[in-house]
Amino acid sequence: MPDFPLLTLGVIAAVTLVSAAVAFSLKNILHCLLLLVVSWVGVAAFYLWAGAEFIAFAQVLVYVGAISMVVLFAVLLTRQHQPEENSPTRAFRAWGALAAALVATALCAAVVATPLEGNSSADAGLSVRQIGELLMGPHVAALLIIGVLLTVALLGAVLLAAPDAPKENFPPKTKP
Amino acid sequence: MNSANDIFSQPGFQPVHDDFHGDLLELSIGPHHPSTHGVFRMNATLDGEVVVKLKPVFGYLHRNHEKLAEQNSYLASIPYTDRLDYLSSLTNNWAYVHAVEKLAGLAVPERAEYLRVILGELARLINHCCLVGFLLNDLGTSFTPLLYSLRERERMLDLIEELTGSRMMCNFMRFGGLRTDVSADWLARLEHFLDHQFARYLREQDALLTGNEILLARLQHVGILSPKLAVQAGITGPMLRASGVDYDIRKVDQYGIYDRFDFRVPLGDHGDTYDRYMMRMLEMHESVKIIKQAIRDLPVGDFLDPKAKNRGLRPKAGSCYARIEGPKGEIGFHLVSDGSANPYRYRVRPPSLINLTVLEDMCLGRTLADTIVILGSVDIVLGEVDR
Amino acid sequence: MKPCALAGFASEAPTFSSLEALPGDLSDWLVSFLPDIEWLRWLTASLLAIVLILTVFGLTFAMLTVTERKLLGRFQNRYGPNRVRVFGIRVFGFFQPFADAVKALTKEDIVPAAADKVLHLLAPVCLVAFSLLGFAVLPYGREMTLLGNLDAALLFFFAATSASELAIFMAGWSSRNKYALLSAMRALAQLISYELPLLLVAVPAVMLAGTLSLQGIVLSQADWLGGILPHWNILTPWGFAGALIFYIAALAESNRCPFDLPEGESEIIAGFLTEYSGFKYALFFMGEYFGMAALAGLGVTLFLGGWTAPCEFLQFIPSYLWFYLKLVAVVLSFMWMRATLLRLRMDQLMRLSWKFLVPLALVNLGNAAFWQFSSNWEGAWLAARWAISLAVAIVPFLLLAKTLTAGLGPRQYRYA
Amino acid sequence: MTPLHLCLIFSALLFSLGLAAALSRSSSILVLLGVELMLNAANLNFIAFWRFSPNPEAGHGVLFVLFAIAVAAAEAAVGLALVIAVYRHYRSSCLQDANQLKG
Repeated sequence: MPDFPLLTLGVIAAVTLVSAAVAFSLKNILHCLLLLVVSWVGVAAFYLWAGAEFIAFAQVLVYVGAISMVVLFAVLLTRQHQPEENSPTRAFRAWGALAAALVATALCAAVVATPLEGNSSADAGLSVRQIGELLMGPHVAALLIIGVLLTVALLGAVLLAAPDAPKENFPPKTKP
Repeated sequence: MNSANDIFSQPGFQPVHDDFHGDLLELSIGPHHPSTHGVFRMNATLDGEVVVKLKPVFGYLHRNHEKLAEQNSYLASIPYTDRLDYLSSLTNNWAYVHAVEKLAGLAVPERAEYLRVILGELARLINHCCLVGFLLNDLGTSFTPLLYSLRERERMLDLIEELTGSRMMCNFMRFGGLRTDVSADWLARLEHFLDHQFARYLREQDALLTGNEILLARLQHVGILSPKLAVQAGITGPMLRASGVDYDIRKVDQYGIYDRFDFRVPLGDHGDTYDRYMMRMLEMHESVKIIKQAIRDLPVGDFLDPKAKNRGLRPKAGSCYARIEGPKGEIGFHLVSDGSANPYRYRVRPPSLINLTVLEDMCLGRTLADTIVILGSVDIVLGEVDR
Repeated sequence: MKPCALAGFASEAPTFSSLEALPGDLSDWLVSFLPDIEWLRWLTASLLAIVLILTVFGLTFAMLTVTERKLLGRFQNRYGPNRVRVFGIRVFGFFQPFADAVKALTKEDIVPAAADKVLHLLAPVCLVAFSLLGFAVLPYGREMTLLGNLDAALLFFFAATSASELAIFMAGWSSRNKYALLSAMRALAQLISYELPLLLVAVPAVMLAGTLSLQGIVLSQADWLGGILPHWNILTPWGFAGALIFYIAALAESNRCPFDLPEGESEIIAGFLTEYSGFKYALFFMGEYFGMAALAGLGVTLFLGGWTAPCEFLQFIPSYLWFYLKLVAVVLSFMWMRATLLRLRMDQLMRLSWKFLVPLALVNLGNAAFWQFSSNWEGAWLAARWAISLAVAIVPFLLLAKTLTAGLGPRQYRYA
Repeated sequence: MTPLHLCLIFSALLFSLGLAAALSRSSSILVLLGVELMLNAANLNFIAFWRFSPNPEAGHGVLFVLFAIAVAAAEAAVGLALVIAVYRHYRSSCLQDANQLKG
């Protein structure tokens, strides 16, 4: 009888990796993004598999519900169709892919070479209440810092994306 | 760069570049858009959703009206005038017969004048009902106020159908009077309708919609038309009065017997869409008053001057321009006669077309949604714009 | 995840009427015919539950479409659809949805030549799928949830439904139509704006129940004062304010009037639906109704006491019926809104969310915290508790409403 | 190989994919998405280690991922704001075009 949890992991990993790989080889940036959403959902499925429900839903909420929307806005607000003169060459892309492949090999080799004792028997699971208590207890400082960070990031983003100067005499009036 | 967001590489999607605004989107609104009130098109250039350029395009409904009239006898043109502003054919008839009567020097019997006032104001009620309903529909009310307005319009159309035989293309006015007489029963029913059903409609409309916050937010300070521009562009009718210019041809010319009635002309202070909406609402109240006075004072007599010659009318050579206050503004006819049975030159001054010319000035800097509402508040009928 | 379905609950609620346990009993009975393999029985029971929910809500969807049309008709002083008859029987036109389905299925499916065909096809499917996901965690009745008593059910719900606007964006973008593109932009902006108040306003309910589990939130409201006055959240000041905010945000989230900007038919034709026809269009319709029903169900759970009966002596009516009744009532009120209100403009929509609903939701959070803090106040203090809480709910509302409608108001007109 | 090994290889591959995107694509948005994917891969590691750790009740991995997701959201917001600001300046979202420190 096949090992169900490992089979599930394999399926999740395959979906995540394939969608990410295809995403980054597509031309159309919208398709890239939508495939990446699939990949993000795959990561969330992994979290579920690992028993971290809360994190899985937070991942979907933040990545699918928020980040993808922001990216879509960025895509719509910038024109993606550009003249070709500055586009990177094939060699540039090949070098990038090669470097990534090297990193992948090194990482995988390191992982395989390391003896790891996984405590796979434990029925891991952290209830939401436990997470809440941890957040409000030992990790409250980090929580506050994250709160400040998010606020600052929001303000920074607004300032950065705002037009340089208020457009004067807008809207332009035609002479009556 | 290879990652082409290729929606913009489609021919129609090439954004217009403009140093001031950056990338703009050209959008053709109409002629089959649900809210252009007919086959009317606007070429809008949008920055996001804000209109930076708007070009009205008309002519899709051009029917050669003026040239046709020059090939016809004077009488034969009356049915064609029905098709100008097909929501209020009675005032079109009136304006045309008014012009011909002026050209040929015909007299109109007292009773006919009163009946013309009643029918003209009824046409105004029908028109304003429609306008208010369609304007609110443009605001996205999923038809509710429109259907309430149309219910009242249906009742008025029933009355008109009974009298003239046709609901919209009435063909009822004649040189020197009307085609038929009006029965006392009909008048009583009209009065009953005004006193009960229509009064209730106006009350409901005021209570339910006029103070609605969303309505206020959508209409107030939107599409402002300055009095100066309004006068310069030749705007007439409720749209001009919404900008605060006191100009009502019923008061200025006092054509017909309008000097005998007690009515007021509402004026707006802001010239925005809300004022234009309210002008129509308030004018409906005044029209009801006029109709009631006319019914009360209606004299007995001829409905058509027996001496008036409708068929084969040959006015003396000359020209004239006559106008009346239509529901949409000044509707005028310029007629030139060379003494023959056909007008030598026949020209309509349509209020819709001229009111439409300031559309871009009102829409610039507003969003697409506002543009639709502003167009709705101008009150156009394409039959009249294109002729 | 704990496998959990309708099966086996019959024995857990022995004190209630047999009607209450009927779905569980039925499921147990059906499953008992299967061989005694645990996962097979679990799978079958789960599938049965899913089929039951889909059938009930599928039929509800069908009936809601015709109900909406008939209700709109009545609101607008006309009859609405009343022509369809099957075998000569005409139940006030309530066979209309079946005729609609036949029509939608047989209609030509038009795909624009320039469209992104894959996304154009995927968009309606995604929408329906995402909006159905929300049903997995709603507590339909006592001990009745598809995914069991999920610990982070509320989070799951928001995670699942937040994706639905992505589907609308896909539809708008893939149609290669400028109106659809505008509508996609609007949909995105609207979602980002209204997700926040919706989430914020759900937090107090979570805070007072002390759990993210929707079943837990319902249970925290399952009590009566003197047997008649339920402990529903809506009957507290913060709960009432929260329910109002939730209602507005839910209208916006499900693209219903007065927030139906992405499909504002008088401005941008039909928005993202412009290039859709036939069955895909029907799927969008279905997705919209499912989303609406799911949000209404969440609102019922958070504020209207979920499946609990309004009075103690009314408990003989099964809990799932109560849930269903409340849900339908909320959905019908959505329809009423549609017949009544005008559509907002995009900037006004944003302003309403960021300058009105979000601050109010934050204040409401504080209000709920106060309510929890003062839960043991007695006598005169109890009156003070109500007074303070009401003031905290009402005063910011009035102040913000004033700034929101500044410069607007009925006018006096002069006459020449 | 234990399941933990598999999880780590999964995350290593995901990380490399993100890296490949960040290195070889020129659209700034895609580069940003690549970085996001790398962050996700790191989160994956945390969860994997948490899952197979001797005492998952401590929940450090979960909390770390929670914070990382929040930081990722902040990163995305600021990053995309930067993309838009750069686009405004250079009329291009291609990284090779934005090659001056001074506009």
